[in-house]
Amino acid sequence: MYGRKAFQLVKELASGEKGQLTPYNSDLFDQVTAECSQHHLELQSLIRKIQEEGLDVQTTRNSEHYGSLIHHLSLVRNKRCLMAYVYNRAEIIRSLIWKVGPVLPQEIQERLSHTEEEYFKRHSAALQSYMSRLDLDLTVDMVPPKDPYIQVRVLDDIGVVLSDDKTTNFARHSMHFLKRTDAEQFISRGLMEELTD
Amino acid sequence: MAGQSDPHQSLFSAEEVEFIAEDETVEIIPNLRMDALNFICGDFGPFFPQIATQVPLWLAVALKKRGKCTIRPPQWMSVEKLTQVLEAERDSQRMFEQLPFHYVEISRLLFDHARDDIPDVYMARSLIEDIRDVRFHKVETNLETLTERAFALKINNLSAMEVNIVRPFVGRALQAFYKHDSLELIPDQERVSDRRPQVANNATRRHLRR
Amino acid sequence: MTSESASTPGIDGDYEALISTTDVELLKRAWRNEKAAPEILHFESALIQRIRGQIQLMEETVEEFSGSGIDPLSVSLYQMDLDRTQYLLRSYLRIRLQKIEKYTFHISNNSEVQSRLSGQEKGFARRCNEDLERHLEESVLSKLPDNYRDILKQSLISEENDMVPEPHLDTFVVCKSRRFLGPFQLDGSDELLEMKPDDLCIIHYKSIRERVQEGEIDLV
Amino acid sequence: MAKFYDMDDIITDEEVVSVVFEKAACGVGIDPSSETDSVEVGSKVELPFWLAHELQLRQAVSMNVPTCFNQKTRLEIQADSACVDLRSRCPFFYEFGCKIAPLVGVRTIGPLLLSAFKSRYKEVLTKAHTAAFPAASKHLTILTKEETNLYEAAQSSMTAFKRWRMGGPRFQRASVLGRKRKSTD
Repeated sequence: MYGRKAFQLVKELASGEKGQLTPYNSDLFDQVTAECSQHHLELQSLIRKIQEEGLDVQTTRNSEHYGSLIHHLSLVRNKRCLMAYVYNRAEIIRSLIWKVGPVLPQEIQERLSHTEEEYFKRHSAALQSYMSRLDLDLTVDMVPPKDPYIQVRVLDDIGVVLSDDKTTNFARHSMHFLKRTDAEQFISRGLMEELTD
Repeated sequence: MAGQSDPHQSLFSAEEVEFIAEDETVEIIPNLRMDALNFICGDFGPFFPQIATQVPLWLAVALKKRGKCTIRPPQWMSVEKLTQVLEAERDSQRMFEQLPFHYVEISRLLFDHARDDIPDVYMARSLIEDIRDVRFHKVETNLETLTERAFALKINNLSAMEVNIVRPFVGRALQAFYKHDSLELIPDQERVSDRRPQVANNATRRHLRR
Repeated sequence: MTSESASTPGIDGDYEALISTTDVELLKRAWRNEKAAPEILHFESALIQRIRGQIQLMEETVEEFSGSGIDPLSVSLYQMDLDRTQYLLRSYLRIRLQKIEKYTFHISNNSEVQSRLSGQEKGFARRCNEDLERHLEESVLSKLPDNYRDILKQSLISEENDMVPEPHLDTFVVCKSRRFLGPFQLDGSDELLEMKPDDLCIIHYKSIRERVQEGEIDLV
Repeated sequence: MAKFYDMDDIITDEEVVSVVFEKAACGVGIDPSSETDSVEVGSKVELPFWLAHELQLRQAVSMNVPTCFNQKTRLEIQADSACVDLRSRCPFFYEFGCKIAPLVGVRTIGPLLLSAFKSRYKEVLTKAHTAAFPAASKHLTILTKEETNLYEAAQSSMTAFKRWRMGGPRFQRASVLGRKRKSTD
């Protein structure tokens, strides 16, 4: 049936876990755009037929008209599915900036198309430029604050990091007392965990 | 992140509700001498040993954690008062407003950080739990009787945390009632067809709303 | 904002506001409204400017204190006050950004909504729109037949912009009235609602939209 | 169309309805019973709702009441609305019902949706807040998408509340990242 593949594309994305990105399905995507071109060809040939019969395309309601209408509607439907696929993925991609920061981990990057990677970069840049004009980092303080310092354990070798004016070596399994806002992004990227008493 | 709310759900996380409650004032008895604190959120102190003063809950907890004060639990947290409230809540189908809007958050913060300042802390704690359960059960029962399309629903006497727990569900449910109920108003076979689908769609939507 | 008041942080040109309602209190209200409203609200530009001034002053104070042997307890308490205000500010701006991201097409096609944004937000909205448009064009539209390449219209024969997602104003929200509100009509019905101060209510956002704007009702 | 990008709406529009063609159409492959590439007047064809709807607006087809809203199903649902498996009939039962009702002119669809929702939503609410997981999960399989959303909304706000009450870390690893490190927790 017309539009089936496009529907499957959307369905695939919708059945993924909420907020998670399924791998970009370029195969199916290309099949749908090919289908669009095919609809367009058939639509044009039906319209040509109407014209060849010397009829007015605007007012004629013959079987060619209804045939072309069906192709037109299928094209519109396919467009909606393709757009929704990319649009809803873009929404998830934007949310990544807030969740894991401007550098995507490999496991996520693998699921993006080339244009999606570009979009992610450009959007991160737009956000960065807004924040620097604002002179305020909005990617920290995601959770209401308690004490200014929290205790963390390092989960992965992070190495030496410069913060404020001192350097700290975050060796794996070491424990530190850090400024909440400094620790926050390490934790959301899975490099540290918060310890509570 | 645990305390971060979904930006598109119009919903506060429990941590955010707690954050709001932390601005409620409580009485503390400092055991130190400290100059007045001129905060962005207001001026507090000066502090003198053994002289009671009013501060926001977050400040009270911070001082308490550092061993610099005792907190005077609010009146409503006494076992006597809580017992009355529990009985009243059990006896009636209505919701009572004898507890403050932020009673869940305030009591939790005090139980966590100032247990040695609360007389009969175990009793008080279990009373609060019971009250919360009874009240929540009532909320549920009330929600179950929700059957009509409602344009507005008064929920006076619900506490902040209770509101927050039921909000996502009630919002959706009301929406569904509203939408399905509107369908009854659709006349039979009276639709005018239209050549342009977009316009027709709008006409349908207007109908549904009426 | 005067700098000589560094020794008395929190006290500045807006002292009178402190007596009744502090700016933090106002920010908290704006934050809650923004968080709960389905659409983007008017940017609280004067308030944000004042708050940022107070934050800056407090940052300077904390820095000065930590270097000058003032007791560490006070310093950390000042830091906590600062952190709480910073959080509110960041969260407020963040929610707005996320709404701008979500409704970028709606905003760029609606000058009334644009007028609710700050200058910097407008710039961000413009870039958001360009980036998303470009992304959709490269990924989808450029691969479609000519008559179907519009980003706002499904096809050439669409009469209006039929592809633009908008905020759902008929979302149910929880609100609290700040004063006595005589009977007012609810959107889409003949029913009237009356609210006493502190009345808590679940209601269609669009029914109280103007009242939130005017500060008669708070979203919670 | 405010819902242009709404994936649930797109999926709902894919529900199949049966139509009778009132105008002939040629050059299309939508009627599997036809040997040619055209559809004759009077042909009965199963179409996705998005196509059937638009064609009906232009009086090219007339739509039959879909199976999940026909007389027989309506009676079945009314008889036991709390326990009937709506998901297998139509995962977007309510949304589809709202779309179909004004088009097929069956007055009873509205009340049917309302009464089904009324009797089922109580169950959803109590299960979400109280039931132990295995017992609830069986109940879950008969829910429509919107009912599942309701269930999840109720459950997740309750879970979030309980997690807050227990205390613990306020910062956590982003959930978009894989779970591989969870095991070392």
